Amino acid sequence: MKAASMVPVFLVGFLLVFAATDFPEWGNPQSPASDSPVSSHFIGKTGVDTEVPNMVTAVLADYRGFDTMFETVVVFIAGMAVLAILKNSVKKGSVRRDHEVDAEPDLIVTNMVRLIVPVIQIFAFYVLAHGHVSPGGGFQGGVIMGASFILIALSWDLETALARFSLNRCMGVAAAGILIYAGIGIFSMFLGGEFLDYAELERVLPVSREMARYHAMLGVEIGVGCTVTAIMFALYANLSSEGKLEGGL
Amino acid sequence: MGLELFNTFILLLLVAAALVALKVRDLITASVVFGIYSFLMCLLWAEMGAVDVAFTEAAVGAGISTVVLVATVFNLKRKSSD
Amino acid sequence: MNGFQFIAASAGSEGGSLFPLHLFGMFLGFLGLIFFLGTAVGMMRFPDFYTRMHAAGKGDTLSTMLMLTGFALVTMEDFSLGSWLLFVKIMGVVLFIFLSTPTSSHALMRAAFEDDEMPMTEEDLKKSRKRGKKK
Amino acid sequence: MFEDGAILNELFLERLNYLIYVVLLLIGLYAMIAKNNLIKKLIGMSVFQTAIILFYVSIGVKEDATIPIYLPEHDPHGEHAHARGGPEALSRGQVATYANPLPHVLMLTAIVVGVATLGLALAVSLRIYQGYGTIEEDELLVKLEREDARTRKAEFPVADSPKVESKRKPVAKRVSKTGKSKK
Repeated sequence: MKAASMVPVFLVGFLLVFAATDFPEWGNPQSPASDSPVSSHFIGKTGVDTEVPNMVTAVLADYRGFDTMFETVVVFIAGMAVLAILKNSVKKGSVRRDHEVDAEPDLIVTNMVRLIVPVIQIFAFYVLAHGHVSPGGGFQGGVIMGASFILIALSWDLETALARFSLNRCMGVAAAGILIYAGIGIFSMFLGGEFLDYAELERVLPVSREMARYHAMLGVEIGVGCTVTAIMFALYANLSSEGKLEGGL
Repeated sequence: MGLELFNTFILLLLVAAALVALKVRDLITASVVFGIYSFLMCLLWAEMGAVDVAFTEAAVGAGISTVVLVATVFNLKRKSSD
Repeated sequence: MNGFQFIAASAGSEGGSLFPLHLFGMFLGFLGLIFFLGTAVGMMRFPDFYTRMHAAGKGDTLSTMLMLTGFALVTMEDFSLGSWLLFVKIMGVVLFIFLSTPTSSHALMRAAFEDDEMPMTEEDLKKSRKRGKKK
Repeated sequence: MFEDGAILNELFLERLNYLIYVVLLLIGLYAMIAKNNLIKKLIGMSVFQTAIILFYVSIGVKEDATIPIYLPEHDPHGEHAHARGGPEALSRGQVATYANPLPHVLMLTAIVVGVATLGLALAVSLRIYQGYGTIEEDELLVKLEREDARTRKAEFPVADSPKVESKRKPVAKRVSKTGKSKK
């Protein structure tokens, strides 16, 4: 098995190394990827079109908004599938772990978490809202927000975290995130534009066309953040307890 | 030379981390070494100028995926046969 | 730009009054590296889990804090609003590390204690030394 | 092309980064094919994935270019833009001073989707462990074959026609064979 697997590995390796001589040089500004009119347009016109200083956010949420919407849907479907696979797969109360430590939640750890979790959540909102002017955005902010709930589940136990953010609410928030994203797209369709054509939102927002795109991007990022937060926490909650939703790690 | 020394050093560390993550028998060790791999990758991307990607990798690859892997391995057998 | 060029450039920079600040920042970074070396040596040389964790927890916290503070001082180009903002942000990271790293090492220690990991006593050390001599 | 050693020079000096990406990718591919443990296979899958993402990000690098966030002089809301009366498009020379944002965007979503698929795969392997009590591939295959034989036995009981019995025999043989070959 191991010897036989070397054959495709070396075949693929030989082909890739053979192709590597045709790749552009490291950091060449004239390389096909960097010299293409598409990326030149993104770099040159983002400031004029959307007034967003961070080009990555602008391309992510506006120019390629359709793509990002369905990536979010993929994350949502993955969370749903994990739920469907692990729900009721084992009986509650049956423990089959190799080593189980029945310990009280530690005093120092829980107090420190009590101190740190609000800061982490505020930082998550900061990352989400400042995605326009600095690195960040919906995906990163959502992941940090989900990590704060995972931290609660790690330091107390899963019930404490689920009392704050139950699984039903989790899936509700995840679905609401996608609804926010698609809703902004459909709303701009009703206003006369195309799907996810944020510039049409100027008719309901008291700003210019460019600033309408700027603010619609924030709404879209909030939707992405909601979905990612909920799905990351649902993944952890289901995988750490085999779908039983009880007990610590 | 097309590539800077710093990048080459981190790339070699990456290869070492990937090999160690796949070589060790203890699956929790493998998960933690995979977290190290993700952090090295994040450092490399930050150095390349892809700050958004580096941020995402630091939050997702080194944070969530390590936690999820450890949480799963806790419910499985910890030892691996190879 | 490698380190020597960076030192030369910052030594020759126009803000002559800022040079001591840069130098102090680099000194702090260097001190942090020395503590990191101590951590690494301790991790390799100490005999049991608790002493190794002691070296790792203490050295890691102090050296990371020192290096970040040094970095904050080096990035103070002029005393404008932007550089003060950066300074405050890095100091926030230092505060976070000051709180979180000792907590995490405490949690590790406690987990080891509850898992009945025994600390190494003097007799164990003597035994291991004898074994080492026999070899 | 192959004679004068120029290709080796080019590969090992100018395109060393591509060579290392290929090595990382092959490590992941080998782990996915040859490793026995399902979690090891998944770690290999993630290594494979990150190698491809690394390749994508590195083709967006430009020499002497800054990160893809506008500098203060090009910032649409900065003082310079207000002085000019609004933001204006960058010239061709200015475009070359920013890294290419397109690969970053494509790969940013790929990372998040990657962790979602990793979680799904972990859930599937957890379910496999609940069902069969192992996540080693060879043991799993033996157990699967045994179960196959058992269901066939249940569907075609022994007291049936001799034709069915002859059909069942090679199955039993195969099971014992795989059991032996694994030892």
